Amino acid sequence: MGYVTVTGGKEAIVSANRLIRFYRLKDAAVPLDVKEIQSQMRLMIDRVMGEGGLYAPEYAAIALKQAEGDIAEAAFLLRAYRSTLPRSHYSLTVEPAQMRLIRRISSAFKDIPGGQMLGPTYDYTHRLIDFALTNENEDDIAAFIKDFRQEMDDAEQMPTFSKVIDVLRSEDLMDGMPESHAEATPFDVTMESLSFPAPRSARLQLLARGETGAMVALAYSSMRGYGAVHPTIGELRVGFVSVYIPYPFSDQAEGMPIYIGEILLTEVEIINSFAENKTADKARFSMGYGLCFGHNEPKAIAMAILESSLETQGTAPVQDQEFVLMHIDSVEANGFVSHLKLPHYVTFQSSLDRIRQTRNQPGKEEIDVIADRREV
Amino acid sequence: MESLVKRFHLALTRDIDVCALDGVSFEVPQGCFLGIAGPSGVGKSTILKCIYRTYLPTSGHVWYRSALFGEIDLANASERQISLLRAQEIGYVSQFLKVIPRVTAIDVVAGRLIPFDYTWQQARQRAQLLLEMLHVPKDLWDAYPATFSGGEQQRINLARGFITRPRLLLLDEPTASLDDGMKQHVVELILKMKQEGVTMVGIFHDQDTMKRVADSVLNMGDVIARNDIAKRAEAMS
Amino acid sequence: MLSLIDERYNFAFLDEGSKREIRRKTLKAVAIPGYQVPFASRELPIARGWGTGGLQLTLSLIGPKDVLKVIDQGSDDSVNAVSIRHLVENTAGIATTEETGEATIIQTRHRIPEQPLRENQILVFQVPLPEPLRVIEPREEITRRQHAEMDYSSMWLSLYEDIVHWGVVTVSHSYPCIAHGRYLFSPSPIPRWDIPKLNHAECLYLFGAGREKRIYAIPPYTDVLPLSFEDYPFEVESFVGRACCKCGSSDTFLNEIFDEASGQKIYQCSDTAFCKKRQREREI
Amino acid sequence: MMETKILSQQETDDAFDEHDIPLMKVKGLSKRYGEGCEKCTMDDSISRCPECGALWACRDISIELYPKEILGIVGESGSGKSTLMRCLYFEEQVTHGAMYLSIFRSGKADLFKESSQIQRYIRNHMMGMVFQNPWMGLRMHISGGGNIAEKLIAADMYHVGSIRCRAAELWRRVEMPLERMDESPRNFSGGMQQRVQIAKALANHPPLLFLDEVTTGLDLSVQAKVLDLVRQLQQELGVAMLIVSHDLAVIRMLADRTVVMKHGRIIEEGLTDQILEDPQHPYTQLLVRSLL
Repeated sequence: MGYVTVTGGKEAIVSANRLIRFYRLKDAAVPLDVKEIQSQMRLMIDRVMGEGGLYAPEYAAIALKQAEGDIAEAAFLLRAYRSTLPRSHYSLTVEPAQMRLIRRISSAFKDIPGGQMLGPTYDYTHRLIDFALTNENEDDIAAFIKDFRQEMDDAEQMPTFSKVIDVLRSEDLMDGMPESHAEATPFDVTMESLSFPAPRSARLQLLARGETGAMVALAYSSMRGYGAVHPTIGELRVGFVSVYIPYPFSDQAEGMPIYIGEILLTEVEIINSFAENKTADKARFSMGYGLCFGHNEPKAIAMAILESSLETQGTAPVQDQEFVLMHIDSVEANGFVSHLKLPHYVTFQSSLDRIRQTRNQPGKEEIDVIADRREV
Repeated sequence: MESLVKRFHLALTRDIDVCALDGVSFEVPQGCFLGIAGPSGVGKSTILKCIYRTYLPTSGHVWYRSALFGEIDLANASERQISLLRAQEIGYVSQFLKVIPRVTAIDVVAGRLIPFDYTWQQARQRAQLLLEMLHVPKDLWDAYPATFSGGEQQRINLARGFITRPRLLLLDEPTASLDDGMKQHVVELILKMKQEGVTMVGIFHDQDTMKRVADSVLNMGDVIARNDIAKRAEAMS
Repeated sequence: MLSLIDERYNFAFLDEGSKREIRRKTLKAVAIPGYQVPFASRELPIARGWGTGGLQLTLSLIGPKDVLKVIDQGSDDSVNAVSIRHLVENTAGIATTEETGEATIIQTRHRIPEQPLRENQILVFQVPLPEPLRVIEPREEITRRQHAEMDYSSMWLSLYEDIVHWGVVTVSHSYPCIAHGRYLFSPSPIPRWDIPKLNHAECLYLFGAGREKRIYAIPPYTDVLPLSFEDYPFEVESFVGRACCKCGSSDTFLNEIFDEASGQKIYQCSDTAFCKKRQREREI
Repeated sequence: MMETKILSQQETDDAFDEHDIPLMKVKGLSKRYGEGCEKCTMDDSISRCPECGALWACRDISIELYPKEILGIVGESGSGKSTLMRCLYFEEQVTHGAMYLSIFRSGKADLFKESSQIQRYIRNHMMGMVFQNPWMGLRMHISGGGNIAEKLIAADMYHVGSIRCRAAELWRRVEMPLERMDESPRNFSGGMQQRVQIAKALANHPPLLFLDEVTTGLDLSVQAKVLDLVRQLQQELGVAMLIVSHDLAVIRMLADRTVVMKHGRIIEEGLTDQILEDPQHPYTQLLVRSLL
């Protein structure tokens, strides 16, 4: 009598909650410091914020601690928290061209204005487990950080550079944004219900909140042949941008916008083969755009690929808006897949009734006989 | 028929104008047979095709007193009108049988009755009578006419033309491939239809047949000569 | 479980703006029976796919005086029902009940209570897949057009193919129905047993799909007809010769349970509140 | 035959209209792909506007189809004939023009202006269509019989036994082996797929049938059989048909009247034997020449 015994109401749930806590802490020497999670699990925090759709590094750290490191669960906690917050303001459009960069590369050119800037990346590390990390101690850390800061002070810190794409634009080699994309007011997927075909602003928002792994898998499928996009990265930049809101106390734009802080973003601009761009009057490259919270390069690249893929026509899965946009959301996908754990015994009882009924039914030959008789 | 002109303008390799008929006029009273005579190439068949509208007349009129529409100019009637007239009151029997492939002889004939709301069974019964009358051997009825001899095909063609009892029947050398006995037989059928009031315009290659059936004869040689004289006179004045 | 009766959270969790939007969409849904009204579904502290659509309707509709009943598979004691009831209690502090007759709002998953509902009651369904045509056509753009044109022949055809192949319609639950002679809708995964209760009911039925972001409704006294061919009438589940082992009812939807002790199949009401009431009435 | 009391052309037209009303009337139908511009329709010899690049698949097409009549539309690929047919079947939205059916609201309603729900009703109850590509006209994942059933259901038949009877009757009529009725059309040969399409198209007794290149791509012997079937059905059922083909041989065998299209326009129309024996337009002459 499976579920019936488990139910027992509140007690079962209370004890499940206590068990989670027990399993989280049973072997803990010291509780995890939320600040340490925030500072040392940087990329995980960034994923959680991106998929949770809320830029709140500290809350992301708490969520990760609470979820025992499950990124989907942590992103879900942020989302649920997010929906209790009123939407007070829309910020002004951030300006990634003014980004204080920590990393910036282009694979389209050997040299770019301002130069390639590798920044913090695992791209060229050898993936060898560093067993020394087992014994990393506070003195080592302090010494390393002190030295590094000294070097950094000598070098110019966090520069801003103009966009690589702008070089191509000045030669009229890039396609502009189609007229139909110039929406006066962007769609807000968190406040309005979406219908298809979705406007571009909605598509970009859904991609920006999408689940990294799902998006990478879909983008990969496009590059392998189930789609049309295999781009060159015009520019990938990671850095801080300032966020402003309009002066809130007057309808007239008399007040200066108000600075409310700085967020870390990853931005990718990809250049697609001009042959795919059949609508232009002359050959031009078209661009794909990816932008997400934090430092998350695979997601930003995948977003740019998917975004441009959705601009093309064809039968590949990644050319189908509904297929891509309806299935990349971490909270929705995880929720629905896990709902299968809920009891389904009533519907299953109903299915049992049908299968038994089917066994008792005449086959179609008999139906034909009946039909033939009717004909006569 | 009033001053009928038929010119073919061909524009395939270079533009060519071919004047097949140049101002032909005649009248046929109801229930009469007009024969058209003349050497080959003078446009005898062209006249029939212009009446039947397989050819589009270039100018002139073909006045016809129809049962469906009253007096109507066949040269300018709509295609729909011509379609209906062909189905119901104007028949055309040519030298050659042009039928749809893979249709049996009896159905080629019977098919003409379908627009008259006959069932296929009724239509085939009528067709049988006619095929018998024209001495088409019974074993050919269910065969495909494409395999028939010239004479057999011609009889199928005649049966097709006669079965609907048209008001106007156009005959283009309908006896060309028939032996004398059969020819006699066909002539009798034509005379019988004439008696029943069918108006006919026809071309026969042999004078005897023509004499037996035609009430009057339009000699194309004379027409052309007359037109030439008229033109010359016009040019002189 | 966290206690959410907390200054940081609004009454019934959702902010008033969101509730107003959901209520507006609900009114539209009531005005067009069976038509799926899109709404901007909010994230909730329970997972998408676990009843967030129904919960958003419930949270938007309840006031301090409402009495809530939550069931899952017909049972008040099912874990998910308990979890949802708890969340509403914690965020709204309203009274809850297991008595069908006492509730003003009942949120349900997979069942309609056996006891007929009255005019002043609302039944809120949790809907996983609101689009009845989705099983045949995956694209929303197309299914919306099919609804607009009332083009339901593909659904009929799938039932026809079922009959030709199996001799019966094999759709067990979520049986497609037509509301008010116009819109095809999914009654949510309720068994066919409950379908007749949708037709000309006294109460209001509301359907919420959180993940799919749709609300639809069957207002009181609305025609609801399951799709069925003239010569293959709609059939509910058969429990001929069976009765509940607890209350003895033979006119309710029964769960089939394998009794380990006796090695026998036994049957039990899926509507636990109704079963208890019967037991009391029959003084078992 | 000259008489004084002849009717004027106008009067004969009127008298004629009273008795013989077209089943379908299409007036000034144009279909443009692209934005279009002022200079768009100027040049007859091209269908793509050199100014704005818009494609005029059909331009100012007017046709009439009478009950029980077969009208052929002939032209090379790209002449707009298939687009025209898709427009008439409401599969494409027209840019300009009107369409009337005598059996719908007494022929007074422009069908292109009706809602898509009404258009679907008309398509389901009054029209049938046989596509060049069976994948367009058939659902390959359901049985052949199911395909016919779909059309019957769409025309409001909700009795499984009757549906199966009618489907079997049609199946036999198009000379398909009955034991293969529950098979997917995917397994069938091209000729058989066209037979199933024809059965499906005729299922709801439509007075109007559209046939789009029904024999293209089939073997010659199979083509002949499919054409025979179409002709027989037309004679038996008296369905009015619009037949699109690039092949004059098909048109010659089936059509009473023929329309010749080029660059989206009608360049010539006439009785089929007249089109074949006395073509007026140089392009038609070329077509006919290549047939011989």
